[in-house]
Amino acid sequence: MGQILDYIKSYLSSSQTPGAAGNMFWVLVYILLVFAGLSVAVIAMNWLERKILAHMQVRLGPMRVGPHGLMQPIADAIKLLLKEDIMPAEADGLIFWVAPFVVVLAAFTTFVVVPFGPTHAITDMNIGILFMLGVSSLSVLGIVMAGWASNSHYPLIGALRSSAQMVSYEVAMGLAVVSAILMTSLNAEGTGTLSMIGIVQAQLAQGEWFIFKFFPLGLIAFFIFAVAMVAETNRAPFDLAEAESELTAGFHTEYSGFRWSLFFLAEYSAMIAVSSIAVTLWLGGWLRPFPNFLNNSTWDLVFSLFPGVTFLLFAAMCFYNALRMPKHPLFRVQTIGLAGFGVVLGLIGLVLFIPAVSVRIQDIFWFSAKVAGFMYLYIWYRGTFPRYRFDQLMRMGWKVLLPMGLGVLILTASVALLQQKLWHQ
Amino acid sequence: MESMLHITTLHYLVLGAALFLLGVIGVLTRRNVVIVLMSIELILNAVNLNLVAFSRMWGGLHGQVFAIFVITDAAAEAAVGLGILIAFFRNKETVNIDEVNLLKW
Amino acid sequence: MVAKFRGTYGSGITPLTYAGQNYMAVDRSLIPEILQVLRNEERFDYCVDITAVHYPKREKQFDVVWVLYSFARNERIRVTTQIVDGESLPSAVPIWPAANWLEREVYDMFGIKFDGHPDMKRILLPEGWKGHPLRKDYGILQQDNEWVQINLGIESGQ
Amino acid sequence: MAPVATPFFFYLLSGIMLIGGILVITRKNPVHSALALIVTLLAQASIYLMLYAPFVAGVQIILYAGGIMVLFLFVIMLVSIDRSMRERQFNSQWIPGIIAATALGGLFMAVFTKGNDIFPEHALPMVENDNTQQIAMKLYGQYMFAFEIASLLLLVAIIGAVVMAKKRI
Amino acid sequence: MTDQHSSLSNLDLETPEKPFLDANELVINMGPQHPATHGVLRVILRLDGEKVLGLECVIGYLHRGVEKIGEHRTYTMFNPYVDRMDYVAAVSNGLGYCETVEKLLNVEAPPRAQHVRVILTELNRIASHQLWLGTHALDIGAITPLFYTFRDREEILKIYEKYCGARLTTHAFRIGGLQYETYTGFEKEVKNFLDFFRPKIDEYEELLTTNRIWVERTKNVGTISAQDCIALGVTGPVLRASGVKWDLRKAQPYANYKNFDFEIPIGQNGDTYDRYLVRMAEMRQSVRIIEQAVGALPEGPIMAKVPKVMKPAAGEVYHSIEAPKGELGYFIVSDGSTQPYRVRVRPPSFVNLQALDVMCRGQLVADVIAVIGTLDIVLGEVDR
Repeated sequence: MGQILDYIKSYLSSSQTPGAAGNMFWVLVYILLVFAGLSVAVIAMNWLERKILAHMQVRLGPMRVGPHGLMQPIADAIKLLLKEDIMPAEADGLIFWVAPFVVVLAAFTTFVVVPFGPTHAITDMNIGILFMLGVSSLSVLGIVMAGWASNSHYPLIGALRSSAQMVSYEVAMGLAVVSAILMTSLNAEGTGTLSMIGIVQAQLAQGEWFIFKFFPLGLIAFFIFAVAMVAETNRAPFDLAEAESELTAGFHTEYSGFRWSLFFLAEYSAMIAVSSIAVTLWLGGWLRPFPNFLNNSTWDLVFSLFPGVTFLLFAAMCFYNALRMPKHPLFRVQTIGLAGFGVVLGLIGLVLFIPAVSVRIQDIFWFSAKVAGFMYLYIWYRGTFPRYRFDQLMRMGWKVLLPMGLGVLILTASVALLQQKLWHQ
Repeated sequence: MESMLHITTLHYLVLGAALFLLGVIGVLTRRNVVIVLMSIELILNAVNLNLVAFSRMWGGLHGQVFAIFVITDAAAEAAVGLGILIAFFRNKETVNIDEVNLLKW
Repeated sequence: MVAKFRGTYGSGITPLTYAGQNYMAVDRSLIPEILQVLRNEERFDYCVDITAVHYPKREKQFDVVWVLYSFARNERIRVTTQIVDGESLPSAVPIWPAANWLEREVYDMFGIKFDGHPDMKRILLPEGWKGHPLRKDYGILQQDNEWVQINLGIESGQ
Repeated sequence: MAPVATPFFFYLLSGIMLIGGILVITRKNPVHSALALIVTLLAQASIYLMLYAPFVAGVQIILYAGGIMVLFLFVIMLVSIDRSMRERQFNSQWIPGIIAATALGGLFMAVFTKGNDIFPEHALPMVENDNTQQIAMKLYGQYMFAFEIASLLLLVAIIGAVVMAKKRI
Repeated sequence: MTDQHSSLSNLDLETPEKPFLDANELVINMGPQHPATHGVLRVILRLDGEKVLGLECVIGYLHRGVEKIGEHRTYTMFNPYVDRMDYVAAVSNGLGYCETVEKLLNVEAPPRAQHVRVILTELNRIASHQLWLGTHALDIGAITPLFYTFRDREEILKIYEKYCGARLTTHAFRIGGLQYETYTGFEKEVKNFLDFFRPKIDEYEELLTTNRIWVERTKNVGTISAQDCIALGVTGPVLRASGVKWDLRKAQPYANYKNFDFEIPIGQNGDTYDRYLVRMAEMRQSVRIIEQAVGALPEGPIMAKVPKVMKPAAGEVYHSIEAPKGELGYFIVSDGSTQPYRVRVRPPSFVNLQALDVMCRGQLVADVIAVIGTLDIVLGEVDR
């Protein structure tokens, strides 16, 4: 017993990720934590997307289930789980059955290497970013399987479209990623890294986020990635695969109930995953703003207050809205519920003020905040942009983003070489 | 039993040989061009496995570099092979390898 | 203009006026030529509408009406002709492509055939429907019950 | 990362690979074959990880499973497979084929049983941590010329594939 | 208007014979249950890959025999039926019908009625264009404009509801004028609406006009030349977007449109983008007309002297108005009885839909959806 406890405790003093330290217990804990956090994030994202989009479109969005529709995603989840799972008679049973799991697995597995903090990752792989791109590209297979197994025209066309789109944009995405990786090699040894944690540490060491590196080269690479990642996840304005005016729902037209919800889960996890890549590569990952510039203890204290303050703000919003609730007896439950939610958020905020907690949590907070910014962008795109046509999409991928990516790569390499030359002189 | 539990290079080589054989059988017996092409991929993978196993054995990286070249080659082969397949299918409306018996169609 | 036509074609053309609107009744035999002339020489380049009226008591049961408009003259003209049941008319599609669906609708609703139409079939009613509903002898509650029963699998569509 | 239970994973993965390989060459439906091949390739990627070749494993996943196999699936869906699925599955020379393959298998067995001793028992130590960097050094140093030729080959393949598959140029 | 009848342009109406079996040509059925066909339109597409070689529309799923019903109702009784044809522009339908019967009876609505008619019809044009804009943008993938336009269309419907109790199929006009006097505050509410609405048009335009994706999706899509438009009888904004400055409100003024000052917006290329711009400009012009009409609303009776039992003298009349979708014509034959002997409706959507084939040839499948949207058809009117 004591041995096991020692085994568990031994990791706490380590400065590595549990995977790298080889501590299986903590690997398990981290996997559970990441997946639980991911599920919560998807649920929150579901609610936020509907709410934000609704407010962009001058409507209210979900309002009935719980105060301000807060329970709506849970109600939806229950509905989806209880729904009949229909399989078309002519479908290819096994593949139809497996496809959603492939997509979900591909989307979830990428999180193995996502660095929420210098030690907050399940593991740190030498080929981190390569692994992430590779595994996320596997979801194409699930999509093609789903479209083909449905044995129906619209899913098949949707699947072909989305896989062609994903494969095409992967190229531009890869080029943008490579130009960011090139920047990691700008150190004394001259060797870069593919490890996700290593990339962020390189940004810390070089004192700037890669988005500002070699301005505007880093920015252009980031822009290419930001466009390609929307296309990768099949979201508006690149949601041709799910263009409801043309193809009803694309590759998951024939799916229902639980299996459909898996596609939904995978889509949102994939969005979070690619946003994590973007944050890691260009926006300094878990680093707080100005880690080198404002680095005395006062600023450390100020920035460590951010997580708690954010949650207190959320709590204040809840209380304010609870006060604004109609004073009718019918609304009493809703008002109490909203206030209760506010209390929970406030308590979380207060807990986050404890120094021991905030030190451990603030990396995760900054990372999540940056990812949340991308999530908002996703919703914003959806509210603003019409849909591209397929040939325009392909033209954009191959004739605009790819040459741009190549150009940025070559320029970055030249500038880096020049700098290296100067360095050694 | 001891040798079974201790994984040596030979284990990998046997696995590679088995894969290679499967690929050869597929190439020689199947009628569908697509499956023949996939069998060729199996063969290439068997070779890759050997290369990486040897690389591990000698502690160098030459084998791995070679495996990367083989993968590149496989990509080129797949692209051209499937291109030919599409052209063939468009003209003959079949993917049957027995009918690929004319140099000109 | 109508006077000029009268000079050329004689008694085949009768100019008429009702409620300030001019139209002309044209003999069936003159129709192909008149339409052609109206399009090419009088520049009635826009075929607004083609329709028909059924007079079951008359010997020549149908009035077919072409409503034409000239952009150049900002003028409308109506050409009507009388035909007997079963008689066909030359199609106006080569003259005005717009006549395509309009003639199909006339065929659908009245059973008047147009010769030379590229695709003379029913347009609003389904293929295989019996009867032409806008004829006066087709009752308002009448329908092709047989078709409904075969194709929709219900007793009646009403 | 220290390898855990190597024999177990080796046998598991090689079992998956062999079953996948058998499915590839026996399935009637090319889509099933392709999916079996993908499983095989992914298992092989894991074996690469066991052999301390993470970069090759990553390339295997991203290129083979994510790229080449998607291409295969695409083509299978473009050409209609209904007819070929109803037809005979083995070609006219399958008996000589099987015999040749068996002979090759015999040869392999002979070589491995005879040459068992030339392979050293224990693998040499190898550092995993900078595998990618080392491969990069090799690829852009010693094998620079081969690398350039490979890229030329890819270019030729792209043009060839486009010329072949395009209806009218 | 240059000389258009020297040649019929390059319209080939016959489907060309297929030279030989091409493995890549496929026939796809779209509709009648399809989210982008705006009702129950069924389109059979002949495709080469994603390129449209030709298409055929199958219509009639919503056929209710309005013309037959008209022969069995009195002139007054038939009035509400016409609202059910183009249900998003019910007021325009009513106006056309009432004016035609008034022509038959040889009466004219009093000036105040005319003014109110113009106000309501132009409001209806705005509402119709708003609905078009929302659904068209939705087809192309922009969701947000739909909600914006519906929010603003609501204000128009509120005015209708207050005026005649109905929101959609209003039956606002009677033969000879109006049944209801305007409610108190009508003018003020209409004026308020105009002030509210003017910035809203800018809001729609901000979302779409310079939106790159929107421009790419609509520019050079579904192009149709003026010549083809005229040959195919296409009217309304589609014709105007092709560069023909023709609007029945100006060409043959009805109601009292000749008293109002407005312009006919036209486009140059006849593509989907131009049609979008033309309709946006038309909304602005409608605002202008309403402004003038509300500002100079004359006092006086709202109903002309029409007999309780209408028995127009035997004869036939064709009258058409500029509905939001194009020329809406009524051809009514009277035999001197209380019921019309024959009512023929010349529906703009029906004739415009004919042009779909010409507009879609050589485009991609995704463009077919954009073109169906830009034609602005209402199946209730196509099928009647």
